[in-house]
Amino acid sequence: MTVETPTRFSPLAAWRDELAQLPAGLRATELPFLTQLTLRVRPGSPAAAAVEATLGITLPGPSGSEMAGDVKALWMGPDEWLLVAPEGQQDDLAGKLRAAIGDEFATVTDVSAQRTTLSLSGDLVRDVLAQGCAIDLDPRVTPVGSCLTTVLAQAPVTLVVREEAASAVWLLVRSSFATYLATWLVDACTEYRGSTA
Amino acid sequence: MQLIACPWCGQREETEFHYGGQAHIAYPEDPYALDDEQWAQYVFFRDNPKGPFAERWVHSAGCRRWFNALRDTVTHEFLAVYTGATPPSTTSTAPAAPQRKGQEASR
Amino acid sequence: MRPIDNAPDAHEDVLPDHPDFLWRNPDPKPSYDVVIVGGGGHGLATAYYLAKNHGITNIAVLEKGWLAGGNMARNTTIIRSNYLWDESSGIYEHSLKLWETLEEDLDYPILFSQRGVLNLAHSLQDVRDSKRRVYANQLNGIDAEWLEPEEVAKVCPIVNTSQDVRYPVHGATYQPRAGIAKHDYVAWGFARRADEYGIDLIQDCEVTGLDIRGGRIHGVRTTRGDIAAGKVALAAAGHTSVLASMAGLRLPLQSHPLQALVSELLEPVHPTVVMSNAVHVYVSQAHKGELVMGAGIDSYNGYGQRGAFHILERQMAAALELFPVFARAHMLRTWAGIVDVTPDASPIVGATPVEGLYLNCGWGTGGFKATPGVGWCYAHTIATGEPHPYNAPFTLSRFTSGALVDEHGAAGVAH
Amino acid sequence: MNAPFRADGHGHVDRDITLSFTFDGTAYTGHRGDTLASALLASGVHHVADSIKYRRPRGILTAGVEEPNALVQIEAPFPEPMLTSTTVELYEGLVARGLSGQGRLSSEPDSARYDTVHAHCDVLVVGAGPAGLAATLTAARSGARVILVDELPLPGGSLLGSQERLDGAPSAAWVSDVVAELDTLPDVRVLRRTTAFGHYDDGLVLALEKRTDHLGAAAPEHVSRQRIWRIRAQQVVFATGAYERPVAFDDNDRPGIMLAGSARTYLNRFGVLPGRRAVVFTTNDSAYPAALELADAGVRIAAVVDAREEVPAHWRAACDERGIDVRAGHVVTGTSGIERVSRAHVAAFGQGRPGERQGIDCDLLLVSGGWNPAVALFSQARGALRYDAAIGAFVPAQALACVRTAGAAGGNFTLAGCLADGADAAARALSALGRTGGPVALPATDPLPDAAPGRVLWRVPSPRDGADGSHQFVDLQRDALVSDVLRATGAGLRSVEHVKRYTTIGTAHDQGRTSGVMTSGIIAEALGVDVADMGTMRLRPPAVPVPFAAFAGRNRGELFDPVRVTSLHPWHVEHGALFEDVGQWKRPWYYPRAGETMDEAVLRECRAARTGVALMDGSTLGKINVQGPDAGVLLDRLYTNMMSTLKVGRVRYGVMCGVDGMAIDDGTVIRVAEQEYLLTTTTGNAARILEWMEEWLQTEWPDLRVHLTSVTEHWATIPLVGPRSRDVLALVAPELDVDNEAFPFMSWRDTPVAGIPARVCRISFSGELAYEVNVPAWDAITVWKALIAAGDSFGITPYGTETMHVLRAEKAYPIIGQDTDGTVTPQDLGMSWVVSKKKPDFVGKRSFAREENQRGDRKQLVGLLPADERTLLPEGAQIIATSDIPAPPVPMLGHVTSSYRSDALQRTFALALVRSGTQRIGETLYVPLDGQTVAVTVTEPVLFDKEGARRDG
Repeated sequence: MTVETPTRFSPLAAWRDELAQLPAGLRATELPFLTQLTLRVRPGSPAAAAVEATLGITLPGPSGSEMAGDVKALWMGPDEWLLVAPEGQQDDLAGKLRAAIGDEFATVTDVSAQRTTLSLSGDLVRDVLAQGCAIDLDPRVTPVGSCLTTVLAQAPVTLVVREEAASAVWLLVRSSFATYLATWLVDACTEYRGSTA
Repeated sequence: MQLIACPWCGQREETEFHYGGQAHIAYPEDPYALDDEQWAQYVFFRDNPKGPFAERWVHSAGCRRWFNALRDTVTHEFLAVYTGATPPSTTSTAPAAPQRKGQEASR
Repeated sequence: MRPIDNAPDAHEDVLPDHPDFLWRNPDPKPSYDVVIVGGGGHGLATAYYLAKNHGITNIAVLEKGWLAGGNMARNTTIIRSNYLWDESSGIYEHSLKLWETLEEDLDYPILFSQRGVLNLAHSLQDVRDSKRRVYANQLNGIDAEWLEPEEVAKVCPIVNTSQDVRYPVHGATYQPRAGIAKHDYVAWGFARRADEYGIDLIQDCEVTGLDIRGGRIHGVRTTRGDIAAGKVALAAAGHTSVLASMAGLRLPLQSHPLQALVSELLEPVHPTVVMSNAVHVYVSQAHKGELVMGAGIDSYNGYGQRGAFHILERQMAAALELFPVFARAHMLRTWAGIVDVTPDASPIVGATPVEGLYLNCGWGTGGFKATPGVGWCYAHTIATGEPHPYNAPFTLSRFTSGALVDEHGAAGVAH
Repeated sequence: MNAPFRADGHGHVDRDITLSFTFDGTAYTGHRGDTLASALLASGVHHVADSIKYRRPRGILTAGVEEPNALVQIEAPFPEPMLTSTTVELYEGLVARGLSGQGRLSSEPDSARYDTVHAHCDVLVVGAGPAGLAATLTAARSGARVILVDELPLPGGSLLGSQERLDGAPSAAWVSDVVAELDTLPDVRVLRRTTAFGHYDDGLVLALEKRTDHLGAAAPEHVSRQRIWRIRAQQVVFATGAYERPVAFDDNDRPGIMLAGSARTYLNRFGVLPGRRAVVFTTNDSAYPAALELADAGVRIAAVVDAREEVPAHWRAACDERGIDVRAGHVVTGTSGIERVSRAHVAAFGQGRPGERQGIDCDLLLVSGGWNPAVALFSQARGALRYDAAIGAFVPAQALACVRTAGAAGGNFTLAGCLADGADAAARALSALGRTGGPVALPATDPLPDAAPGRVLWRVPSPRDGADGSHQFVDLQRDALVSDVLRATGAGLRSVEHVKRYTTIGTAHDQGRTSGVMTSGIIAEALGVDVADMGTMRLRPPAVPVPFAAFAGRNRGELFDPVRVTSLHPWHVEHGALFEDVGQWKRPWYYPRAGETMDEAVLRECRAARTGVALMDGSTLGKINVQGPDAGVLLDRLYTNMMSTLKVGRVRYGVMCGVDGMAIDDGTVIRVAEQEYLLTTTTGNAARILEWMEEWLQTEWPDLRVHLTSVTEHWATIPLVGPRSRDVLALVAPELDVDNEAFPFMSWRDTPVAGIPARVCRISFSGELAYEVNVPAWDAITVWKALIAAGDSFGITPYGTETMHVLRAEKAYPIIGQDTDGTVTPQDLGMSWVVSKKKPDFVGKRSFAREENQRGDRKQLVGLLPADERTLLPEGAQIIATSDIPAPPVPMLGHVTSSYRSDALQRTFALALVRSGTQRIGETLYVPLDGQTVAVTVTEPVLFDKEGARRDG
């Protein structure tokens, strides 16, 4: 019998072409297979310090993110962060962190396949998001680096503002909602197509 | 639709939250020391005041944290949002929520 | 040009006139045998049946605002009895039987229209629960049927029974004898009759306290003075908790806003009543032609008689999934009532620990349809001091014993 | 047909663009910028429809949303019921008809798009009239984020309808300067054709933008037809203007009777003369400019009839100049006319009784009874109103912290006053935000003498003997008369809301804008009370009618509710699965082969699972990672059985109860490590159970050191079921020792499956030898295909939820929510074994001790075997004790919760909740169906492999 060589399928793989054909002003691409770990640790605790030392970053405060390095940290809650790293690092990273945490009370959970990441950029991003997201994306209210776990249309998402005035954002969406969100996004763009989609 | 000041995430729309009913209803120290009527009080009976009400909310679509609020059930106005065991004095109308950068209080 | 002294042509969009006289506006007397707190449908019906069935007429009905201005004026007037449990179907079917003769009894055109009610099923579990209710209803002597999607389309052709929609209609329970009535006409019919019996209907009279001494009620304090009473019966729906607390009673009740809305007058398109718990729609087309719709319940406690906007948005989206033809109908007015909800979505009707103080509350979304039935049974309870068999199961003590009557499935709106 | 009533040199319509439309079957033309009403009036059409009750001809009373009369049904390009012709912007090809009563819905689906957009601002200004523009400019110049919404296509509001000048020039110049400046400011958004209709909590204002209606059939399909703006404003200024109020007199409903200010609007905004010969009936100054401007435009003003004893000298002088007859202390008592007013009856109005009446011929009767501030939105915002006896109207009592009115909406009726008030309101809004706006230079207005007080007059007593207002209309839309109001008060009604319901006044689309306050006044007169004590009708949202479709927005069809799918979904679709909706999930229900019925397909899938090997997609199961030193303690408190004693590497089944002791969920718990568990929930309860656990953890036991993390969608779950499952697994998991001793029942192993790191659990929801393969979701398709390839020679068969249900039912494994209904305890399910006797407490335990839980005759889960083994009992069927059905109410013993055809048993069977079920085993009970009863034997719930021999293969 034959076993196929492993080939992964990301939640939005089937949408690659359609997402590539959005109107000018909106570019959307899936960043599949990123390493994603949920880190739960009390801020300011020895464990938190150990984690920060290991990652070489300061864990961001409420509604913030640390996007500079290879390992990015998204604030998810008062003692919760989502660590995002390039594909395939979940075991190494989790191992390093657990070692650093030692016997302290802090936990690391691999959730890499729980969400996929959609990168949006262009002048239309803010307008399109305004069709389904109640968050005020004015840069004076939601500056670059903001990380908001909220609702877009009817899908739970984590929204990371990458560039000024939300001209570039990350949308982290649960895998089972990805198709719905893509459908919604494409439909939201009808407005800007200049002709019947 | 109300804006609710999550103590952690700041003002968000009501639809991001789930309602938890009356706050400060502790699980009985020893349920078996209670007779059925006292137990029923814990299980089923809640205050239902017209006016300020200490209640619980959870920011389900956000940080998933439970918190308490003092809310006027007539005006729907949130008089206070807090995480402690007792509400601040009802005169305080400032949400305990840290506002995000640049965010202005809405009342 | 037609002289307007002539009778108008018969149009379904014109309602029958109200009578030339409805009720006196008496000042409160110092004392009554029975004081009913709450001049809504339940309070007025209770007063009427106390007089009619039990000969008790020295009664005051106290209303803090205007008669029937609370949930009676704010509900969607759906009348049915196809509830799941014996206890519920008992009192609701009793009520439905009374509805069937109420117009003659009250000699008032209450426009009771037995156009049938459909409860749609949108999932396999909906189907199981619905059929369970139908089989139980049939054995309880209630006219209930299960309809397959194509039969649903026959009863209500505008329902979208296509199977390739987000939540297809898998079928529906149908109660042909169910229907709607005109709520103001019902309330005023009871009020006029009560007034004819000499019962005092006292408006702008808010109860501010209960006079309880030695474990017994002696009267009420009101914004129009103290009133002595042999018995006091609460019929205040969403405000019951507030009143009960005056007696030191804590009840298993939470008050929530429940919204409803109407469209403009439309040519007849909707021949029946359609309810869908799964997608939170219930809609009928009233006598003048307006669509009357109920929305979902707001999750939080509220006395503001105001609901949230997102509830209406969701409501309209769901309505258009079921009734695509409604797309360009217009929402004319929305409003909210305050429904008092119990943990098992069933009412509490009966005595309280305070002698002479009676309780009728917790009807949630079921209050209007129960109006004559609960009025009848509550009057019996007040007059005899013993519960009527139909309200006997709905005690306060069931929450202690655990003998709940869980009607969440059939209550009409998932709470 | 040309337009005989167009006035040259007036109006803002574009006369270079002529639009053809059809009304009541007749073709007309109008211009871009017309409303349907103005185009009809330009063509001399006044009679728009007949009234709802008395079928009297009705015309056009107003020029805006307050119109009670001139309703139309749009027929083309797409049917829309009941619009006011005064707000329908004219477009090429419009087909409409006058509407009496009921509108018509199209039976065709509406293909137009609708959408919703969120917006945020510091200051929202509603209304682009003088007050609104002054407010917007003031707020905008401070650098604040400002949104201005206005219902008209052109800015200017009331300025469009008057000839008042600003800085000595036509006001249009100032308006366009302001708008030009606003357009240059990045933080200002101006929304035209946008009507605010709702004010909800915390500054949420809803507004409807009509984006393409004015384009008719030319509307581009890709642009939403209408859009709801959800505007979240820190501060709101309602510069919503005022509605003119008529006066009731006999036959006050004829076509050609119009509010004075509206006639002025038709002249100045649309360049339309509403008539040739007019009588003006007023109680206040505001009708004089209307009379004068119309006179100057060529309308013969036969008389100005002023109810006041004194007419201000300057107005009288201006009328004298034009030869207009002014009759002070007079009123209009009635009218004559057939299809349109032809004569006004005028009489002196001395002691509140009309004297001898005199007829004045006219084709237009203009009426002004004063002005009602437009306070609907302010009062929605819970702003209090007070009655102002001087103007006979309800005005805002005082501003709210975040909401204020400006201009006529606040009872300020002069142009200069509106401008100043608008600027002031904005300044107050800014200071409430801690901002300071520089003073804005306001334009100079024409010098006007102080307005003389108006006379508050609700109705003119009928001169007819014994008349009772039976010809005096209050609510024209509802055909409600003064006599109806008097009948209501005579019937004992004292509250405006009662009178409203008795007469139906104010219940139409216009919510009584022109009739509400008049009604309060007439009631107050009748009862001899003060209007202030009477109050007025509650104005409810939406302030203007809004199409259902606009609320629904884009949440239609496939976007109505999210469709959640697993990573294996494309494979299921490819292989012909039919799907079951479970919550928002799409789950494969069964996989019919060509020509197979559902029964055949399910029996085949069951057979494969019991005799060979089968697999399903179990990925929708909720999965929660529980980590921390106190993980075991938390689970012990939430599950009915003991979890802390579970060994690492092992799996245990568990049930959770609510505090009331009723089962709420079940699933398996595996111990991953000393301080880590992974539990599963039912598909529908995943979110609920996580929230439930967090609630206890966060609010009750915050001291416990535990973290909960949802991993539902991280893991794909593939149950591999059947006697040959071990063989298949062995092929794809070469490193795993699949031997029964090495890998026993209720244990788990981490091992590569098809080269993918996987977690394999040996658990069974079917009673068969079975495994559950868990891999990261994105690897699922690889593993799934590998399993199918490996199982090919064993006839491996994919199965859906229906087969899963049959298999588990044969083993009496309950489905929470199907075999339970929130009233069932674990003991009722025959699962006392899962309820710990050792643990001192767990959630729900105390409730087991309640009276109702102690009764011997609780309903318990049992099996049912129909006497005829081909009879399939309907799920939900009730169970009774007797073979004949007694008269209702029939005592019911319970109901069928699950019922299937079993391939393994070669017969039908069911599970049921039956009163005293366990004591009835062996008894024959009856299930009534269609008037007959079906005999059934009560059995132990487990019907297949009672001794559990098959699970080890």
